[in-house]
Amino acid sequence: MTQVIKPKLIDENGRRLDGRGPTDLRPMKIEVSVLEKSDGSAYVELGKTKVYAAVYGPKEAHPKHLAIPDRAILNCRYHMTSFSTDERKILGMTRREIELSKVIREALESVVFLEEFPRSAIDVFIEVVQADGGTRTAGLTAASLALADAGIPMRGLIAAVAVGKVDGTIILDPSDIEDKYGEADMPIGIAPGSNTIVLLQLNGKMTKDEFKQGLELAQMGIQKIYQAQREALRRKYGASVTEV
Amino acid sequence: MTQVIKPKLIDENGRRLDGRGPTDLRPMKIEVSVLEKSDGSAYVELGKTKVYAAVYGPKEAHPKHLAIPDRAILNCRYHMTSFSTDERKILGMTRREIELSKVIREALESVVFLEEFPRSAIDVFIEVVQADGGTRTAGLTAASLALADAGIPMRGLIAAVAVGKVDGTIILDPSDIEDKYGEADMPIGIAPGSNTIVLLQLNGKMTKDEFKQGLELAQMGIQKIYQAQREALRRKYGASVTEV
Amino acid sequence: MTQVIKPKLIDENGRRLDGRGPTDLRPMKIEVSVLEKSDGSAYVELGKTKVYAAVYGPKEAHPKHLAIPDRAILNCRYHMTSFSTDERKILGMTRREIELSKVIREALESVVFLEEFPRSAIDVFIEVVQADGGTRTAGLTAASLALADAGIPMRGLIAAVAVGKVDGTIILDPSDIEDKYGEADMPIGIAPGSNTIVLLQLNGKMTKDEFKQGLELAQMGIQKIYQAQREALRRKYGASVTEV
Amino acid sequence: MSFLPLKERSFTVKIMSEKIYKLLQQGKRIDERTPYEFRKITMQTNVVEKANGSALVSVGSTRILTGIKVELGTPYSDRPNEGVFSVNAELLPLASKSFEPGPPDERGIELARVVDRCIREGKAIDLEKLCIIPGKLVYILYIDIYVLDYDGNYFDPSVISAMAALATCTIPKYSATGERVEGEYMRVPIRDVPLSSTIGIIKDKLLVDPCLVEENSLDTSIVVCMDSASNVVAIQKNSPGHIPLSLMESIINVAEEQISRIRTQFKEVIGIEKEGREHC
Amino acid sequence: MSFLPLKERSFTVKIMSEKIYKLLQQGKRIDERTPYEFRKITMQTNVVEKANGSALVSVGSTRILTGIKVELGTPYSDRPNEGVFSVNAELLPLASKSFEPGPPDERGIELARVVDRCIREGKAIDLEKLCIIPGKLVYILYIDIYVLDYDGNYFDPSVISAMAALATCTIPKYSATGERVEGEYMRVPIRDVPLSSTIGIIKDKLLVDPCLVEENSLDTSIVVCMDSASNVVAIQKNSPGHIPLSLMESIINVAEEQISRIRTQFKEVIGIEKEGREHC
Amino acid sequence: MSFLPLKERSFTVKIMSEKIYKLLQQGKRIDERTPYEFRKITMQTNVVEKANGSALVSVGSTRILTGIKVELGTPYSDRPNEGVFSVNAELLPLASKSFEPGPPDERGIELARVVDRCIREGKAIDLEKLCIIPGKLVYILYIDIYVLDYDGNYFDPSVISAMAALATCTIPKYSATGERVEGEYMRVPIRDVPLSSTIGIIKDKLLVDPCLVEENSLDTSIVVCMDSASNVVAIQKNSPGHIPLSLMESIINVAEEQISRIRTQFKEVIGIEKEGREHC
Repeated sequence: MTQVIKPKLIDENGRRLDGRGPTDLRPMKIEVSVLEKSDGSAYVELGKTKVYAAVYGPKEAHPKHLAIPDRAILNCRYHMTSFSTDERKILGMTRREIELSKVIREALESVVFLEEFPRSAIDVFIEVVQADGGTRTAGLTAASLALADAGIPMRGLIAAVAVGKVDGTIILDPSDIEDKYGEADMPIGIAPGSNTIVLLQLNGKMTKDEFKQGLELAQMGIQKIYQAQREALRRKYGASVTEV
Repeated sequence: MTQVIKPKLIDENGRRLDGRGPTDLRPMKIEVSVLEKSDGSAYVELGKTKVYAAVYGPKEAHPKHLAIPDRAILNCRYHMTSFSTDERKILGMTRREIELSKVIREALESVVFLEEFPRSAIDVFIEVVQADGGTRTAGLTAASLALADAGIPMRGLIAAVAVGKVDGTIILDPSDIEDKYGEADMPIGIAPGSNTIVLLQLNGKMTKDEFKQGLELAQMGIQKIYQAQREALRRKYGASVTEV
Repeated sequence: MTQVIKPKLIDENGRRLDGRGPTDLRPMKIEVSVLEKSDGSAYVELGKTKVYAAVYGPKEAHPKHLAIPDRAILNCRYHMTSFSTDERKILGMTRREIELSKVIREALESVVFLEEFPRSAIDVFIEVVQADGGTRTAGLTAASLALADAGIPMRGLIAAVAVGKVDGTIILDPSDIEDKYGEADMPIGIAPGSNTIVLLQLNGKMTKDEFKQGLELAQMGIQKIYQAQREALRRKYGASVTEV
Repeated sequence: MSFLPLKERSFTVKIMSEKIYKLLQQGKRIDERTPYEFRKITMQTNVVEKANGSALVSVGSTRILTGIKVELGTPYSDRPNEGVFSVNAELLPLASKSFEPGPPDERGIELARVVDRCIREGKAIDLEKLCIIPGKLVYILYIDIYVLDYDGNYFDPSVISAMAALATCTIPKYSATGERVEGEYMRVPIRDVPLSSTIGIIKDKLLVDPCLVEENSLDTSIVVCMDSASNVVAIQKNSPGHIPLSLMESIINVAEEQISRIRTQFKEVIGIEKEGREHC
Repeated sequence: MSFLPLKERSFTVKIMSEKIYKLLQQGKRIDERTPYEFRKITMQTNVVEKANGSALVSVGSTRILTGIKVELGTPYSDRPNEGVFSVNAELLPLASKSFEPGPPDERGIELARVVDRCIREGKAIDLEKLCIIPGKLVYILYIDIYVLDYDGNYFDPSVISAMAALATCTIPKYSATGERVEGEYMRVPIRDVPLSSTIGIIKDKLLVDPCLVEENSLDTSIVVCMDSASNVVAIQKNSPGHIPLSLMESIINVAEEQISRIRTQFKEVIGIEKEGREHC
Repeated sequence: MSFLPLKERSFTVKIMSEKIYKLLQQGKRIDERTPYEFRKITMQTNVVEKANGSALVSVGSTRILTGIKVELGTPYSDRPNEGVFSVNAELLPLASKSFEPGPPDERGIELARVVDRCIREGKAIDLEKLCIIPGKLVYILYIDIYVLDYDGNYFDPSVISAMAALATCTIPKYSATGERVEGEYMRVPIRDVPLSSTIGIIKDKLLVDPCLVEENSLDTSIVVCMDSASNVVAIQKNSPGHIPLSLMESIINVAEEQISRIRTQFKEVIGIEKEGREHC
């Protein structure tokens, strides 16, 4: 039973614990069509954060009384494996997973043309294999790719990333330890095509100026992720996807 | 870990801990139409016991396979807030709340003209905000008013109260402490219009004579509650409700 | 906290703890039509193992979206009373009970003419009143009789028994203590009419030869149980059932 | 949320109700009984050897199995000198097409809680004798009731089977220092045998021990529990409908008479030892 | 699995959305308010005597009851010197036909977690003062929020009622050795009063405190929580739809202004004692 | 309640079954394999750094991820000198349209329990070496299996991945007095590598490692687990249907041959250290 000492998160040279500068993303790996049996799927790795997403549908809503006459329902489950975190996660859905499933689903609803599939259902499943910060944003990034991979019509992709505040500095893409000991964590999902926010949460303390600065830094990171998403689609589908 | 000592519940002057005589009700406050969004609602306060009831319906039964061809189903939930009791109540429905939901629902079914609404559902929700004895009877009293407030046709109101036996005396409207340390608690719901019992439970030991005496005392208390119910309806709806 | 010492399960005369030889069944009692309200029922006792089975159906599948157009669904619940085991069993279904419900259901599906009852459901309920080894096989034996008692058309009865390996010897019909301290337990369900296996599990270590030997011993035991099943039906229904 | 059970008071039910009422007016029942006559009651004890106590009780075709498992544990903090018991009831789906698999629904919970109150308020068990070390170690009795076959009236046979299982329950003996007295056992200290009688009501007529067809056609029904001194120890109006206030006195008297008869049979069959049992 | 709520963006909703937008262009609302005007807020405290703290807060017809129960327990192992609090929220089925009985769904969970973050990140409570014996014994505050009547915007009144219940919460005093100081009570040590403002968005227009009809017709909405120094301490975009990046600065400014007004009323009505409260 | 899965043995399934049978008669399969030929097996270990052990195993397109978390706890009272392990399996809804979100259904529970029996009865782990202080402190291994992509036969790759994760699992070292030996780690003491082979049956023909199309068209199937000495350590007939008694000997022999081949690959890829591993 000892009070945990907060480590120094940014050194005298402005380097973070893993060597990154404040505005650096972690190494990224993005792939689509990684799971054979789903209608669409994607894998996103950001440092040690590893996330799968799979999409099933559009299909008949089931049970039928859940169907909506003039559009599809979109279901979303954000889930973590029991061994994805430092402490073993309990089996079953935690309150945190239920909340994140909601905000991710609402972000996806913002871009999917649900009205094209009345009385249907589209299921999105996100599985966090390893959690080292930024799992909801990696999950949202992967889910939007999985929807594209499933051929579901969308206004555009969503790219997402978190920004944080650690040791007084606004940083891009905080890792788990930066999130834990930092002053703020702000996950942001953006539809780059329309320059609009589709997911936004903040947990921590920021001045209004820091908030503004964080929002700008996120946009920068999101542009890079968006490029990587498009490249992943291009690797799979060729040049035809540039307009997504 | 100490054995709790039973307090003296009736003093040498025949007064109870809160100053009441054996046949006194606690101060009562009854109001209807207290919640805006429900179809009907009521609030009942009996001393520190505070209870809301709300009614939704008649409406389509959902899911449909629960519908009954020749009448409405009546659903009822008696629920307590976590802070309504001395010890914090666990979240979710306890076995006690499930049992009381059943007996209250059955009492209400006795007076509602369910056959007028085939294939429909009527939902009754009772929320105990503070529990100081007599919550099921206050809840039933409130629920019958909420049904009337929702304009649902009934054979008549239900008024309910508990009687108890403490220190050998039959008393009206026991408080929590009288229930806890007393010898018996008997909640009774009566449809005053037809002079019939619609709810009856007994928990404790009474001779046959005491039981008879208790039943008579309950009827006296119920007449007073019934008058207060009618006044509450009159305050809201004017003289037209006298025939309820 | 003491390490439990394994008792000697077979003595120098080849006798088991309860006096049986390795290839002996325990005393058996089999009855049909033992529960009045079900469509078919049976009771099987094998030593201290006591099991009821009841069948409801064929009836409309409920809820309807579970119905299958071209055959009946068969539901099965294997359940134990809380006091059936040495340690009190928790209320509700354990993982073990869920698994056994599945393998028993699959065995029954193998012999019931499900396609004769499209869109219907047949419910099989097995209740273990006392568990002293061999409850799943006794339950399957009883369930197949309850189906016959309910007049549900089948390719034939199922008779089931376990074999075990204790102190290096292959034995028939292990009791609880033989199962607990033995080297292997192998429950087997056979449709004697077609000489096929419909249930087979093994838990423990056997050489290939021992496995073969166990399978043969099981067949011998199953013939006896099958005769007892036919007699039970004959006692109830007379000679007409010999062709089951 | 308490849902209305899917019992439809359809046209046929009303006809049956009318028929039962007419028979009652002539002092008859649909199954040849008189209004105040129970179906045949049988009681078997020690039917499950792995339980500390058990009883299989039938009232007509309704059959109830109760088993008791005894464990050691700590007492409630406000009752440091008393053992603990807990009652659970399951309406097994084997017993009726109206019982669903799954955790107890409101009917199972009601049954368990009424039996619990009957035992508790009827002072059936001398709980202080189930205390080993005050505040630290007591016996915990898990009384689990299973409805095996259901042809109406599961309350009365459940109370009987719970009491029969208790009266024949054997528990390992522990010394006042909390050590097992090897090889010694004791009985559950029974102080009284509270019992119940379920009364059905159609209009102004009463009947006891309704069978399933009757149960579905009653106006309403009520369970009355009494101890051996004919004190009322628990009551539960257990179905929708009205009871005219004018009938209550008859209801109590009819219940008293029935319970007294059942108690006589209970004494004969279960053969309670006198020691430590004051009333029965 | 997070299911889409059954809110159908039907034709009529689109017409209402258009209507609200046109009114906003004229600086008006459907209920006579201006875009940046809350409905009437009322705050009552100590409404449930059996709770250590309680508050009933209404914003228009939306009514929230929060109660706090205080228990003793052990601290988290990585925070041995701090008391613990936990927030739960239930959208009672009394409050709206869109709320179902049962355990909290995703909306209730979201509400509880956003209020929790607002209190936690807004440093509302001096948790170290809720430690009795480091590593061993601390106060645990159960903050339970019930939505009693729901006419839109349950976030802002929930935050107010949680803070009002906290600010008036009374807890039994314990000495540093863990013994009850008989008869003495203390207040929950409040450090700040973080508050929230929910902003609705239609196209390029904002409105605050949406009523239910507005809530169902918005493009999207966002909850902004700030402490008394106007730091942003929690944000939750809480419904589907897009927020143009260009609107974010206005959103923060509008929220700041609203929260400042609510704080003024909070100070007047709740009357927080100054001692140990630095910002409010 | 065990519900029949909604697999309809429709007309098209019967046609496919006939087709597969005809191919088997010619020694062929629908995916170009021979009857006794597994799909390509790949094994990757240490894929999740936050787990103590992990393995991603694919058999064709079927992909299984197993992770192991090690905690400290108390042993079972009847096994005071042994560490503890527990197996859980989830059929993730990502993996197949036939898998639902929610707690494991009967298929997930069956998978977990069969893998558990295979490890336990195959004496895969030297549990006594996972005891730190007898009766007091032992290692607890949570072996959690996730089906990521499901193209038939989840049993065999699950067993492989559980064994691969175990064989590469690293656990913090504790002294016999229960203190952490700072910076030191040990391997899970593997005694044997039990493996499984799932055999499909159509009429009188067998096939191994059914893909999904085959699985849906089989008469029935059976999982056979063997240790390195070719003892049968677990069997599970895992679907409805009949196995002619006359086929059982072939089934065991085919399983033995398959398992032996998988074991060879397991040794090559996972590279088990010899120390403390007697059979593999």
